[in-house]
Amino acid sequence: MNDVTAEELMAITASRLLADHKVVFAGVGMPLLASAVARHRQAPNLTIVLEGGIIGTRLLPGHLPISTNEMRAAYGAQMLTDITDIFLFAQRGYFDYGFLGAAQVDQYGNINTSVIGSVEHPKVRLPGSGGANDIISLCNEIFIVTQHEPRRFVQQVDFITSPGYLSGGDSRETAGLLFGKIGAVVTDLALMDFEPSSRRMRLRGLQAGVTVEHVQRQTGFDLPVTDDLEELAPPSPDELEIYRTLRDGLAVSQPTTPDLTSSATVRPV
Amino acid sequence: MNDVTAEELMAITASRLLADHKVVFAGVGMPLLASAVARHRQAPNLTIVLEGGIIGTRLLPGHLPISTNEMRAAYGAQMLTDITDIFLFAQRGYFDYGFLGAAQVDQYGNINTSVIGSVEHPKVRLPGSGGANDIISLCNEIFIVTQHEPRRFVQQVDFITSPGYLSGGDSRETAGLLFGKIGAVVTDLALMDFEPSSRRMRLRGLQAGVTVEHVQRQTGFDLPVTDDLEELAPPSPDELEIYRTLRDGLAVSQPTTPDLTSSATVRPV
Amino acid sequence: MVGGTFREARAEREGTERRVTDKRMTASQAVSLVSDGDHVAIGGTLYSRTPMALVFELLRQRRRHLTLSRPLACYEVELFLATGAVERIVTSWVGIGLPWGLAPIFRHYVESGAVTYEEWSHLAIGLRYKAGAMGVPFLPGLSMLGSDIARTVGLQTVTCPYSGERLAALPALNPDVTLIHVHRADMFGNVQVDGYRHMDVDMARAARRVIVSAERIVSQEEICAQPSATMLPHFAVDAVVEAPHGAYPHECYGAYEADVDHFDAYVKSIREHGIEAGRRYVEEHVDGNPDFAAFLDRVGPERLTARAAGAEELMPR
Amino acid sequence: MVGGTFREARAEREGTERRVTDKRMTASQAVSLVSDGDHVAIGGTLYSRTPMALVFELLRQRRRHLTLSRPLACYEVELFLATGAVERIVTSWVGIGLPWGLAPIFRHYVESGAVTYEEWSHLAIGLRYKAGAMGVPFLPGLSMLGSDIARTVGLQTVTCPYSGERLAALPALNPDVTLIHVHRADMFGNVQVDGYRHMDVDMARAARRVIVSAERIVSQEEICAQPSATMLPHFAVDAVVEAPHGAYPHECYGAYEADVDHFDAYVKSIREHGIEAGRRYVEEHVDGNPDFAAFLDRVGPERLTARAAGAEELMPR
Repeated sequence: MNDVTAEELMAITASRLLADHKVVFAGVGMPLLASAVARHRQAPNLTIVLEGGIIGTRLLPGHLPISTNEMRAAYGAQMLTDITDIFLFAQRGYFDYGFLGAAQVDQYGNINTSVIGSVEHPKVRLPGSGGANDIISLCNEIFIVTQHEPRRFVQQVDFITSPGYLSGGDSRETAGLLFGKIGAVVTDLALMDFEPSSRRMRLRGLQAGVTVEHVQRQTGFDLPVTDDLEELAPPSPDELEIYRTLRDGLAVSQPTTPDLTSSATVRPV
Repeated sequence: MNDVTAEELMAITASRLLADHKVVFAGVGMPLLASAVARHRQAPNLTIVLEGGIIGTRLLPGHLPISTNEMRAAYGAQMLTDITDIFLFAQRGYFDYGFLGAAQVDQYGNINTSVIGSVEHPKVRLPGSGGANDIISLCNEIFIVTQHEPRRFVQQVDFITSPGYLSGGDSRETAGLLFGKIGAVVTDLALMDFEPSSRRMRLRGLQAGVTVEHVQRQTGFDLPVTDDLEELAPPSPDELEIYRTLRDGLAVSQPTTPDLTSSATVRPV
Repeated sequence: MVGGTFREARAEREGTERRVTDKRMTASQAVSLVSDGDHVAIGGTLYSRTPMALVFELLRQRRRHLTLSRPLACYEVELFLATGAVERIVTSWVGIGLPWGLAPIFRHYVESGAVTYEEWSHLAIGLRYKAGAMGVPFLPGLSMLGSDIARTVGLQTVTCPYSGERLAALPALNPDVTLIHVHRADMFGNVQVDGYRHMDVDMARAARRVIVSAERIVSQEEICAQPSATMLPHFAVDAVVEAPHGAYPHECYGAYEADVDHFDAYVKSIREHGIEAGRRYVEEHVDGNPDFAAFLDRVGPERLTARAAGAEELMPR
Repeated sequence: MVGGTFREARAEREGTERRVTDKRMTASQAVSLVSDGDHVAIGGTLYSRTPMALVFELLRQRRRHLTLSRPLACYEVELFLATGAVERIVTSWVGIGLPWGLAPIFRHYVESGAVTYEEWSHLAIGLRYKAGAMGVPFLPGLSMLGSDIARTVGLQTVTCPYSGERLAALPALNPDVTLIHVHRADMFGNVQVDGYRHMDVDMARAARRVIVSAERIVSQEEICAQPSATMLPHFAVDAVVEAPHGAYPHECYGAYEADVDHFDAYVKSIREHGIEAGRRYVEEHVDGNPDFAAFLDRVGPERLTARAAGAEELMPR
């Protein structure tokens, strides 16, 4: 397993969260790759939606898009519309999953992609929300995938670009965010979810060979451990082949005929 | 002129209100016919818009539409969209003219197409607003065309389906209708407009051979006469030919090349 | 005003399965998704792209206590009235068409108070569906204000927190079931239409359930060949019914014109025999045939072909 | 927040001539519609269908004190920053693209406080243009709430008068001039695009003036042959500029892919030489050519052809 990169580990672990026959609103990069892996494995009827106005993208192996607004992202789509329209589908409740990366995430699942330091006197001005604020506010269940580093997992983000559970408890609902829940955070070290009442992040699963202590050291806040802590299965050869073929462009058979494969959903949370 | 019908007289008189290079949001029936006549005469660059999602209809002579939502209404159009979208163009201020018929109109230009009697205990339940309420509320200038009968021209409509100047003065603006003005009312007897401060209807022009007294007898409220009362020119043979050809379907040359004809606008108000 | 809250509408939408599966079924199976008391939105407008195959099936199944909504309603509403299916009509206009005058069955039921006609402006109906489709409880607009239709329906206003302007607030309209007729659909429910879209998109996305009838069932590949023409994606559609000439006697853009002779005959009959003629129409044309295809057989291919030729003549070339 | 009231926007729109006339002109003539201090909205998104021929001309004409808005901004914003053209950026994201990391010129100007970055969510930008396009002062929405971006921009809320729910109120964004690039336009300004529409429709209909560049100028007959594909009607467009490859080095759906090598070279140069490299880019590629066609000549037909072939491979067939 030495040859599995952190990115492969994250994308493949995250891909297992996606059940068949669901609609996922995926950010570009790892979320999109993870969604594509799921579509080629346990979720052939997963519909991938991208904010560029794209519904049902299939992706051409070896020609992965760099953005959510380009022809490569639209390959094989069933419907092309505009950006605002996609977010309005989300606001209506059509999208089972919202799937995001994060530059900085805190114990309540709030994401910062705006600024390191203060917004008035920024140390680093980051690109900004893009669609992340809307995806996390509007989709039915949110998955976050990012590398596990102390500078990324902070007690409190410098700036809430995209609201998770805000300050925990019912503060998300109180703020007017009536819908959606933060389902899981996937990293190269672990799988986290949120305690149902305090809404604090907790450790749910460990990547193969990783210890609780190591995860805690890489996390900038105290991370409670659930009673049923599990070890996550390492990427299978099958998963790795799908991932690498998508990325590098050898032939992957497209799951064009839904409902013929009805493999049980692999869902570790 | 004995052979000119009341409908022909109204449509042709009304058609002269429309200047070249304007956009008219036309109701079906006489407003649409009048707009088509204008396009074939002084306003070859008039863009006719219909609520069925239709921009730039040309009409096929002899195949006039019965509704604003059918293929005949879409003939030759530059753009087909949806109904709500057309009204939103109006709400944004793109439509120079709104052009309507009326079952019942009062001294402030309010239109009733909902009910004779009270809405709780109707004597006759009429079809309702359709797009009339929106057209009169949202277009920049409104023209109304209808037959001149006492039962149609009433002091106060039983029910305000489509607001003109409401109770006069600034009551239209006060109600939140920030835009648009009622420009003229055209009938088989006369041309009316509205006094600028009281917003009451007044007599501006007479159809050929019609007296002020006759108009007043056919009007259910007192109709002041402007100082510069004019006699309206009877339909010209040219206008009648265009009208009848559109209706009955002999060849009318389509004004497909704009800006070649730049005949002066005939605009009696 | 009808309907639950927008929170309920959202919760229902979240809870709905979005299975990518073969959704083809008969009109009879599809229409069984409609329950007594439902709010049913009927796609198209007036006599354009009305889902008549589905409307006929709904008439056949004799649902009761329905609320019907549409942008502009045509004679189909009279058939629901005459058979006692409807309690409330939410639209901006009810008639048959300009040349046919007032709709007598409609007049009877509404004037007598037996059925409520909730009249909004045309744009108000559009914004109400759009609010429902956007997942918000209302949208602001600038019509309806100052009118008696605003007063009658209890229209509220809303103040812009930036400009202080007061605007009409159009409340979301979320139908229980929306019926639409389209040109093409694949078995999963990806649908495409040609020409104007009426209010079909918002009406469908506002709804709890969506039933689509289609002139043609096509492969998913045919849909994907023109993805910009797709009007609704599969996850917004619950049932797909194959129905060639499924809007007849109404028109279907580019495919066939409306059959105005059929309207003439209908109007002549109700002018002579009143409501009873509405019931007889349903008995003859709906109950008297096993399905919509059998109704079309009795209309006859000559008549259908002539309407198709009329449409062809009006298309851009 | 930028912009006048929605009443002003409406009054301007009413007062605008809607002449059906030949609106073809050079990019230079068209861009002279933009004044110092204007709010210019740039169509497309990130590196898709950006109106680069118009953007280059705007850079050449060295306007000052501009506000720029876009859904997602790419390196073109850095060029405006480096040449001192812009005071405020209104968007949801500024970068070059995922593989190229942060945008250093953008960082410099915003971190130093020289230029304001007004950050909204992606949907918020979309609803702001949509409110402007709909002629209302705001639209309600359900994102932005609870976030620090809401606090930073002074987002207000609005209460639904029916349900009592509190929603985000997104204020109308009415650009002074919107620039968009399309696949086809006729001389009157009827325009059509293929594929996704980004936010072009709302951005154009919200604006005071609209400048369109087009891959091809076509006859009105070609537009009317597919009226459902028309994205904007002539009366919403003020100027039409013929510009084949007019989005290069960005992509144009179905016509050509983006030239990522061009981005690579740009990023390498600014990583080495900072802001000065941004100015040099403008000197070399904009000022150094009489017009956009000359820039494309220097890019060379091989490179353009390769990008067209890449696009062809990705199209449905």
